[in-house]
Amino acid sequence: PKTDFKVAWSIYVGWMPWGYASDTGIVKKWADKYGLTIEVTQFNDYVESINQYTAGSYDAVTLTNMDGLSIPAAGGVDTTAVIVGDFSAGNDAVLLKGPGTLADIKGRDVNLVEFSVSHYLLARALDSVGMTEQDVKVINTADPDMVGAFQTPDVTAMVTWNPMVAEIAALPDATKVFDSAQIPGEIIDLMVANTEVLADNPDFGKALAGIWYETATLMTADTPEGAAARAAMGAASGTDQAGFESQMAATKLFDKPGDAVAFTTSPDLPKTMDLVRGFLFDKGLLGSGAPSADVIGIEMPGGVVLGDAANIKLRFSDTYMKLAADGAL
Amino acid sequence: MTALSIENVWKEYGDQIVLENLTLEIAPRSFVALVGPSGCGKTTLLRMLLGQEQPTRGRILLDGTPLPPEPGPDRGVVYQRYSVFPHLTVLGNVMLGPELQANRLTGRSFGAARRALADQAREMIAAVGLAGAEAKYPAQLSGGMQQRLALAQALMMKPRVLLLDEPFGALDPGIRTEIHHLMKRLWNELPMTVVMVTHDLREAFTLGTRIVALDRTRSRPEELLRYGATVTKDIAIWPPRVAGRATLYDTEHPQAQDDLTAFASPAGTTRQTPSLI
Amino acid sequence: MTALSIENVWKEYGDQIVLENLTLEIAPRSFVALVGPSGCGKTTLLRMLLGQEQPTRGRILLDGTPLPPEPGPDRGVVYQRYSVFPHLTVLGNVMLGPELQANRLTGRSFGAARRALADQAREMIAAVGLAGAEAKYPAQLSGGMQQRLALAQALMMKPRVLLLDEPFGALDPGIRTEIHHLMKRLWNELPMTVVMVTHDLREAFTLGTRIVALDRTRSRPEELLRYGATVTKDIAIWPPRVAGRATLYDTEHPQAQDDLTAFASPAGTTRQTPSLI
Amino acid sequence: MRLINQRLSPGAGAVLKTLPFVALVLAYLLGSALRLAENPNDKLLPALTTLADAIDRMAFTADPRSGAYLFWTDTLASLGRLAAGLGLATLIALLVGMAVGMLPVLRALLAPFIGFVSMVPPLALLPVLFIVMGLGETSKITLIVIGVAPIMVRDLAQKVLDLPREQIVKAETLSASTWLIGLRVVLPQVLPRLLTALRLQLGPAFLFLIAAEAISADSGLGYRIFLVRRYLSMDVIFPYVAWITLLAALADYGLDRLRRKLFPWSELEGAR
Amino acid sequence: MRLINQRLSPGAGAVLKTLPFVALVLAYLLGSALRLAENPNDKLLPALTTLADAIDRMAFTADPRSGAYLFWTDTLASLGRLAAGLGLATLIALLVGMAVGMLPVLRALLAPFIGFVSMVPPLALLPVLFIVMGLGETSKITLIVIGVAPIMVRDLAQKVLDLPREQIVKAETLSASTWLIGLRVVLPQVLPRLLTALRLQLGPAFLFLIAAEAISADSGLGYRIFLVRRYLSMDVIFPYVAWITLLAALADYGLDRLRRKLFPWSELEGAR
Ligand SMILES: Nc1ncnc2c1ncn2[C@@H]1O[C@H](COP(=O)(O)OP(=O)(O)OP(=O)(O)O)[C@@H](O)[C@H]1O
Ligand SMILES: Nc1ncnc2c1ncn2[C@@H]1O[C@H](COP(=O)(O)OP(=O)(O)OP(=O)(O)O)[C@@H](O)[C@H]1O
Ligand SMILES: [Mg+2]
Ligand SMILES: [Mg+2]
Repeated sequence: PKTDFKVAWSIYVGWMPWGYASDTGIVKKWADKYGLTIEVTQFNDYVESINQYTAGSYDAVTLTNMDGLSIPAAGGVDTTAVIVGDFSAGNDAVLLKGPGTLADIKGRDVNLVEFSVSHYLLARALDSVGMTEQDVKVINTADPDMVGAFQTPDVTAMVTWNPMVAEIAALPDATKVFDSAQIPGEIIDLMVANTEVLADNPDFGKALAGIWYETATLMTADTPEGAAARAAMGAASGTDQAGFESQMAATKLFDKPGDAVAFTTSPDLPKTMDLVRGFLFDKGLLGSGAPSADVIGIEMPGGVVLGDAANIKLRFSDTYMKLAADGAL
Repeated sequence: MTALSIENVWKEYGDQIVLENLTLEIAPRSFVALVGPSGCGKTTLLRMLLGQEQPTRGRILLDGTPLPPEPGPDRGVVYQRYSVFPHLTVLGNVMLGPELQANRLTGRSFGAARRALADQAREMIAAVGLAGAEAKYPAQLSGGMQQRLALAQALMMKPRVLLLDEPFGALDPGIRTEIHHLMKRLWNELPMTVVMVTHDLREAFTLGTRIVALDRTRSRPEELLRYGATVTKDIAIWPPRVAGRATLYDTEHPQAQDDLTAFASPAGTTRQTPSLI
Repeated sequence: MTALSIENVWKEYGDQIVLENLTLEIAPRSFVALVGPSGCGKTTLLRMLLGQEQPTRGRILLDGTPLPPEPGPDRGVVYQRYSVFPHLTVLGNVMLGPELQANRLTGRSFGAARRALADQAREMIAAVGLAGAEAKYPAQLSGGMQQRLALAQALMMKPRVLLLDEPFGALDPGIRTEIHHLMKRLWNELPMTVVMVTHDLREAFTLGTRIVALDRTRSRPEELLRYGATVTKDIAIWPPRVAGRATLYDTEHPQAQDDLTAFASPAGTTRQTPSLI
Repeated sequence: MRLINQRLSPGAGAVLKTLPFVALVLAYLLGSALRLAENPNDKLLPALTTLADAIDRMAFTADPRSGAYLFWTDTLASLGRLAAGLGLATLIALLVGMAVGMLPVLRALLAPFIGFVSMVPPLALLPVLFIVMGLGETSKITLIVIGVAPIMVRDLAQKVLDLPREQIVKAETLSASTWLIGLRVVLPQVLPRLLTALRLQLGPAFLFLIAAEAISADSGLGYRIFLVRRYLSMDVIFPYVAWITLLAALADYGLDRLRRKLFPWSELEGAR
Repeated sequence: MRLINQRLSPGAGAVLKTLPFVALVLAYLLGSALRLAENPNDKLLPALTTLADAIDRMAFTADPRSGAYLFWTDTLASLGRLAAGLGLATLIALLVGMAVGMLPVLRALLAPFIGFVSMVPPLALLPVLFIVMGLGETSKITLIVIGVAPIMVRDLAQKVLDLPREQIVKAETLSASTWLIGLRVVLPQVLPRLLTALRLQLGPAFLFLIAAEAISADSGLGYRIFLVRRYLSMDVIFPYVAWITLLAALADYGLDRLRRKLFPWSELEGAR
């Protein structure tokens, strides 16, 4: 069978462990253990990493629950979430220029990466104050330029994620009016793999889980090694240890497999995914001809299925996290 | 009436001395043919007469007044190439000078002024034998026609001095003979002094009233840089040719002559056998 | 010994008939001077002799065999311009032909073969009077030197036919005279037939053994397209000039002649007064 | 006969010409069929019908959200930016290029600086550009101008310098002032080159346009491509890319025709 | 005296030349001081000391994580890609350009297609490219090649076509075959132009390099710029941009010197 696997990851606080694990030999250690080779590739451009995965160039990729549904799943690639790594608890935020509250966003231009989790966050934020997207105007803006963009006069409202949120919040006239801590557990960062590949090679899933939990444990440890790991990840993401730790603070990282299993099997997950697919359907991102949000089936552990059970393309699996929790890797 | 005095002129480019202590008096209405080996400084001298270059030492006077330091409408020029503007038609080229002179802002004439000028230009075009080609662009003309055009363009300004730098060097012999006749006629008819550089002795003798040869007096390689050229021969044509008066040898309707005969009998003979080149 | 037969040749470009029913027998060792007005098809005829163009009708024979349909080493050519390779030195240009002929893969000779060839090339360079300029690039030579180089380059191939398209048209008269003498000597010494296009009748009479004039027989504008040029005059030089033998008028050491005298006395006279151009 | 001497009949030429295009289309169809056989939802190389659907949806069906025909809105937005950017760059190239080419003082002052500026990678300076210019149309147009103007200026200045010195002197003997030389001798002769320089910069200009629209916009060809790239909608991207290529080719052809029409003398042999 | 006739002393020329650069630096310092006075943490126009710190950190301090000197690692990575991409493009331009320029059959077959391909905006095709080529160095190098090769091929083919037909015929009368004409007549004469074409494509090549590195890389000048752009670390971006500019200018100058040195005849008046 297949023994060579390719994993793509992109620069984001919750995914930095993958790069660190690759640099420090943790990946090789786990791959060797199962007799595999795993090539880990870093992407600067998140969307490109998902596209590559969707097109079949990669066996696994890091992405959010929402993008997992709208890109590979909607593109017909049956995808399984192997690891639920973290969820955003403040990493994504709505920011206004000058003082004010969320309600003041009405009528403004909002700069964000269209169709990204920022867009979703905005929709949830507006919902929370009884507005809809009709009340604002969305302007697509590339994520690396958010910090610069916020300082231009014509930008008055913005939705983005870390590290840009931290940079912008530090500017004198920025106000954070809503963040993902207010919708906990809805923006989830995953390591997903091609379902077929995974079914044929369960060892690949095990190796991924092994890598993740070893690295996550290391980086959350309050030890010199842990500090060194955080410093290294900070440097790799273009900041330093302190900057990286502040990003971690806005992230609920599942360093213990048991927590992740609990999260994945909780009844909140189907609710979240229902909200997400509703949003995507509204935006026409589940396929241009999609008659309803039900066209794509989403499977949760325990046989819970949202949408068309005959067309399941996105699966949340607790198999590998459970193995990790049981120390069976 | 436009005498040129070149007084003790030196020209150096950096270390290289090109012209050395050149003195020359050019009488009004002369037609001076300037000959000399390649690189001896003929073009440089012409450039100084034009005002495009300044002498390193010495001075040049036009009717007793020092030359202005840049080219102007009192001195016309025709080069071997690049003398006409490729983006203007024949008529446009000939009208350009007066148009520029009359309209310092737009450089264009309009209405009646333009029509009057166009008539004048057409006359000049006819005078140089280009009638019928008014609407053509230079690139559509043969080399000989282009040089006629350049002459017409320069003559529209009624320059006091006309400077010619090998104007007919690139032309075929037959065409050259024709244009020599034209040149002679124009010089006879218009009140100007002409200085013409040429490599062609025959041409010099056909057209000039006086032939001035430039050359280096020392020519050992190690001396080339340190010694410039100066006047080595200065020959007046005999019998003297005088502007406006026909000489013994200048026929009235030269176009009728056979080319070969024209070749065989140079129109002017000299008092002194030349062995310049 | 290299006779050329042009038999009932027509050449058309699309609708335009350029040459019309041209027939011409060229004897071995002739020096044919081809004259005629601009655009009458002289270059076109030369191109067909070269094999660069094919006749529309009729055929051209070289010693009784039809010409190959593309240029080859048996027919050399010198154009007015672009005849030498700007990226090769004088020596490199002259060696090129034999080098290509001997090395079909690399196009370069090495070692002893190269040295032998270089010696041969140096002799040829000296023969055309370019000794000392071996290491120069064409752009560093004067026009006359470039044409000598082109001749040397062509002659290295020992062509049976040498085709010249206004080779000396762009040269100054003095330089032209010199190169005429060279040409004459080469033609005398080497076993080749020469066809030369020229605009200059004097040149034609100086060099040719025979002068062929092409022209259109009808020249009303509406006829221009439908009727091509053909041979209108065909003059043998008298007294006959024969390759390898000096004639009455051809001096042996022509370089010593004075330029002006050379101009004044055409080297060949004709039985018939020409009024071709 | 030597290969270099071969001549083709017009018919054979026309056939040869189309071969690579046909091959490209066939390769696409084959690749698409293969991938779709494996995964019917594959998005990388959509089937022709999918492409047609996408074109129909983008160009001939009003967007339900805004009521606009997105394809045409995008095209208009992009062409507007492109026209503004290239127009401005052309104007700058003409004024600065002519001034630098003609006037020794300005040349000494600006030529090295412009050479330096033309080497700066504009994409890397985007953040500064955005903050100085704002996120609106200005910054997109400015990016195009910054990206193409320095090269056009150098090109034009060189063209002015290439004019034979004899022409300038001749104009002076015809009593022209510096201004009149510029107006009647230099300007008309550099205009054809300006159009050619513009043609050469069409490709880079489209590149900068796409880059700028990818960064911040709410319409435009580049915006749409980068937006739908988020879900790998190659069925939209391919038609857009083809359309951009066609627009660029048309502009290229049109500018060349325009030059020939406006400046017939520039076509004549030896006029340059 | 007319402005156009003014002549400058070498001293005045040197002073004028540096003025715009001095002005640029002064403007930067002023802008920086103003912004920092308002907000001492402003990152857009960092003070000189901050820039110096950043340079020291990137170029002269080993990265604690990898022990590498990031600035030099980035430079090496980028230059390697650039060299590979440009080298490949040059080779393609030489082979295809010469073949298309010389052989009528190939010209009929490929010239229109290459013209079409050179109009395709490569950035828009990035996703396909990455999927076909994978993400390693190959795709980055390929982007550079796709971006610059078609234009270089056209340029070279045109240069071949511009060779006087007389030269080709002359070579044939010297017994050259098509192959030998290519080897000894065409090749040496297009090589100088190849170097010039390469120089003209330095700017675009850097552009494509930066764009490719922005998508996937773990080192490189463009990678770094895009990485720190999220933090608006202009203290790193400015030195990197200056460095890229300098590298491009040096390459430009070096290639020109190389051409003069290798092909002295191409410098002689009238040799082109
Ligand atoms: N701008 C210049 N800078 C330096 N040297 C120059 C300059 N112009 C001319 N020279 C030198 O001055 C000398 C004379 O040149 P000039 O062009 O006047 O010769 P010429 O007699 O016109 O030659 P030709 O008959 O070939 O036209 C030459 O050695 C030339 O190299
Ligand atoms: N490749 C071609 N296609 C179409 N017409 C051509 C071609 N080559 C030459 N002609 C035409 O054939 C005619 C003869 O041209 P050719 O060059 O042979 O004249 P020529 O006698 O050499 O003139 P010149 O003395 O000016 O060199 C001209 O009318 C020209 O336009
Ligand atoms: Mg001169
Ligand atoms: Mg001809």
